[in-house]
Amino acid sequence: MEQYSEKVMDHFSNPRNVGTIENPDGVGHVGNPMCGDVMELQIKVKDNIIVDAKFRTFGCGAAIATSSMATELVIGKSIDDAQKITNKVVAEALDGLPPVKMHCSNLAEEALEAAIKDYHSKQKK
Amino acid sequence: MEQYSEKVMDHFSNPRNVGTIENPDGVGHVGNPMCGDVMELQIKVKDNIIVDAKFRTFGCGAAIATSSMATELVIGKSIDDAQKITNKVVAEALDGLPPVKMHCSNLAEEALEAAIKDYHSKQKK
Amino acid sequence: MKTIYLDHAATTATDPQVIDAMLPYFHENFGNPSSIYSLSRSTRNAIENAREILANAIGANPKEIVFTSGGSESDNFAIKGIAQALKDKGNHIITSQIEHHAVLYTCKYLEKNGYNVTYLPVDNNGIVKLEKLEKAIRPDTILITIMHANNEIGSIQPIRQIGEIAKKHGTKFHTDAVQTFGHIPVNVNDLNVDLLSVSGHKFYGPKGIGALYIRKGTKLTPLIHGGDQERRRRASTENVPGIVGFGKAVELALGIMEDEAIRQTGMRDNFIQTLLEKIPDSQLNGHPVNRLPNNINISFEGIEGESILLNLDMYGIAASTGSACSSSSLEPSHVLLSIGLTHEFAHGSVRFSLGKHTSQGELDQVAEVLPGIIQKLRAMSPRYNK
Amino acid sequence: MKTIYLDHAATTATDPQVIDAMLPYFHENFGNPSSIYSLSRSTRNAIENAREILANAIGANPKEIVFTSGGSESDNFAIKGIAQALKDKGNHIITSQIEHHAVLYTCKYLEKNGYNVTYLPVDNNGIVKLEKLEKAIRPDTILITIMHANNEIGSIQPIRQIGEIAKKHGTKFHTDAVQTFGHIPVNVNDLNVDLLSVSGHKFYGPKGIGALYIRKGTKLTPLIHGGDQERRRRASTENVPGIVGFGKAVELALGIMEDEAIRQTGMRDNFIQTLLEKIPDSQLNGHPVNRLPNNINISFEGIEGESILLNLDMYGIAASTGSACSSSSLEPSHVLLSIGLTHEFAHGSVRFSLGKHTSQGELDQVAEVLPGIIQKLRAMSPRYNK
Ligand SMILES: Cc1ncc(COP(=O)(O)O)c(C=O)c1O
Ligand SMILES: Cc1ncc(COP(=O)(O)O)c(C=O)c1O
Repeated sequence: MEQYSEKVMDHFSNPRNVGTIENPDGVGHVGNPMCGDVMELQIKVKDNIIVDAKFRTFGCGAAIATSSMATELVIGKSIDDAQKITNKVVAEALDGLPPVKMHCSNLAEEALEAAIKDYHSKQKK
Repeated sequence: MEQYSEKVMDHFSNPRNVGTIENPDGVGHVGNPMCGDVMELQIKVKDNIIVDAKFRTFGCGAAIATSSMATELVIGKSIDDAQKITNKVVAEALDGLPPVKMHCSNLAEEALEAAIKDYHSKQKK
Repeated sequence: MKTIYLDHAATTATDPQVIDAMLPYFHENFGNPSSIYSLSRSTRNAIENAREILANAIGANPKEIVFTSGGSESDNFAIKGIAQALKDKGNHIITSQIEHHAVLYTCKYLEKNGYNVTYLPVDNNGIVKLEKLEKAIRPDTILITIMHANNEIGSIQPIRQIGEIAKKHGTKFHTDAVQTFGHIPVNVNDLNVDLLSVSGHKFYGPKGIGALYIRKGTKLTPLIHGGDQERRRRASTENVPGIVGFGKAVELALGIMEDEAIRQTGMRDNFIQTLLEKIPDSQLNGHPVNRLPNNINISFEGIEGESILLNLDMYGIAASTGSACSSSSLEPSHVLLSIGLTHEFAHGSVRFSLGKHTSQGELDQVAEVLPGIIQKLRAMSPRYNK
Repeated sequence: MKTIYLDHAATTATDPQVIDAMLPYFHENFGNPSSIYSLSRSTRNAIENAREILANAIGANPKEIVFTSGGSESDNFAIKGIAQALKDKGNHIITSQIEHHAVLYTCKYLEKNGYNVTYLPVDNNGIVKLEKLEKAIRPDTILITIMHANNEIGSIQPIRQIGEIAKKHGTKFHTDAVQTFGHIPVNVNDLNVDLLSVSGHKFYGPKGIGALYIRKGTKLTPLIHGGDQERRRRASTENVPGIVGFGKAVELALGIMEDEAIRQTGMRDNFIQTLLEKIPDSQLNGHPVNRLPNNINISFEGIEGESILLNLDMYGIAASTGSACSSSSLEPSHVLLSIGLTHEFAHGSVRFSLGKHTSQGELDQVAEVLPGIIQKLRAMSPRYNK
């Protein structure tokens, strides 16, 4: 396999924002243990701004690193801006991923999407 | 290819009885340039004893060595005894031949046979 | 930081004595073994000497040995070679679900080309069931290929008995002995095999060299056609240094095999016990007793193997998750699924494989750091909530 | 007695600089390149570095290079791989009568398995005729495989033009460049080839390592199935030292190629002229100008090649009759018969192939002793009566 970048290794070995949030405003739970990747993303939103985000991930180095990076990217962003964060954005923020691991960055995008969707649906109630 | 024995190399590099005999009593000419092996054996016979033998050979190391050895083996032998010299006898006298070269010893046996046959046919005249 | 290398099943460092044996055959004795001049005598003799060493080691005749470029080529050669040579006799092949990819994907390839393949299931310990095997044999079965020991979980198959069954039914029998040869006894007559694959770099020999044992009278179509080398069964200018190194490695391996098997088995069982005790929700994969002396394969609930490996690597510990060559694959190991593990558990497995330089101290260090790694990863896993 | 080695077309001694480059990859940097831990980074990088060196040398992309165990495997892989991958498109292959056995016997094997093969004749200089080639192409032609230069008589084929014809007809084109790469310029785009075989030991690299260039977009079925190595095109743990040595050898060969080609061509032509003048009833085989800089192939009427070689060997001179690997065969060279020699003349040929250490003084010594050897053998030949 190709090498992970230093940034990936940094986020893998010192993942940011691991854990859960009490009373989260949105939760995304995506992936599938069949494929070896499961990610749970919780967000706290205030005035349409994501003020906190926490994750838990079952997966490989790339899955954990993208999860960590995704939380860093969303914190402080408005919901609208957060929605613009694609898998490519996350991978680039990590200085790229080995080709066979690119699919892992989908996990973060999907989890984010799911968390925002959950947030919107909760707002409507 | 397997190695030639020392005896083969000795007979190859210092072949005995190379050449032709003036007025030979029997001549055997066998082989085929297609296969890369041609041998000519001439014998001189006195009182049913082969008193001289000379050869010329177009062929590989094994062909030349077996030719040389065959002449050594027949000189001094009676025609009857000479006829008992098979390809196996020649090969053994050379301490064996590599398997892929065993066919070369046939050449000597065939040439000897042909020379004796020629001798007999000349006697009948 | 000194590496603690626990991935000997993936590859081993070439022994310095092996390198020394090879060195004269690169530059001084470089003659093409097929050539006729005296310069080539030493290379020719060196090859035949190595062939004899291997033949003696496995109870074969030197003429029954063909050198190849490694275990994968040997496996491909054996299976495709029989398939092609016996295609008029039948087109059915029996193998197991837990073979190395060199066997499995060769069988899949043959399936696409008109052959039928039965992939025998294995029990929870990774052992082929003999009754199932015998039932699978058909009149058109031309080959049974079952590995001697599995590279991931270390389970050792009842090869001798499988060979007896094969013999009874007149079917050719191949075994992939890449993981066993040099580590536990391998004798082609005791094992009743017609074909047997080995690979040099698994027992401190060089990479890129292997061999296939082909029992006398076994018709086999070459995989590599061309020149007359290897009695016309494998063309190509011989890798003389590789072959010489292979021979030396066999010699060295046999010299220490018995002692090492005992030593490693002791360390192995001790290490397994320690880990299972220290780390909750973990389990041993593979047969508890009939397993390679150097193989430890453990699954940890709720976390994924690669992330364990990366963490171990930060401590200078080299291990693997299943077969090294599939580490770029996303699928969990087919071997672990075949012994009944869930996908999740299969994803969370780590293999430690010991070697002749592995010390108890190294294993103690691993046992020291591993629980913390598992705990850290479980803390960030949504699949582990205990 | 110092050997005068004039059989560089059979094999070359591994350059000491190549050995030095390889050495760290046996024991220190031994990690399996497929593994994930840091230990394997250096081996992985070393392989990719070698791949890049070769790619740059032939004008390819590194992704288009697959390392193999030698020229024979590359040829088998290319030809069987295309035959298998394109079997739904057609089953006709075009080659020449003077290919190396690695190509020829692979084609014969395919003929037994439902493929049709056209073996193009060559002219008296050993050159394929382009019109005949173009006429032989059929709608079901899936592959043309013509060697770059012949290993016995050194004739260089018009590969660029053949490639143009292949392109025009949408047919894949493979060339065996085992004898040319490292000796004369080889660029896959200039040559218009889709596949190209090379072998390390022909240019002072190690034995047992080669490569196949596979143009992007060329579908090719693997010859060795198994692990994910070489982008899934060639399974087996990589022969890391071999690959590193290959890369180093490419580097060294390119550095001296131009100068050596000029130097050897000069010595070659001079040597040919001397021998033909000194020895009556002798003739040069192969193209007088479009030939490998290092190849001299001469037939001597009335005598047989092996007996010449054995005599030369007594003087410490190493040469060959045609291809080294067929020296255990009884048939005269198929190449020499194809260029119109009689069986007898074909049996009486000797090949001298020069190398980077060959000196004019060595050739002078050969020119000194050879006439006597020829004379001695002719004196005992019943086929030479002049
Ligand atoms: C033209 C040609 N092709 C293929 C080969 C085979 O190469 P190898 O012996 O490395 O397999 C050789 C040399 O033996 C050769 O000269
Ligand atoms: C059981 C088994 N078979 C075959 C192979 C392939 O051997 P190689 O990598 O030498 O081709 C391996 C190791 O990779 C193996 O463990």
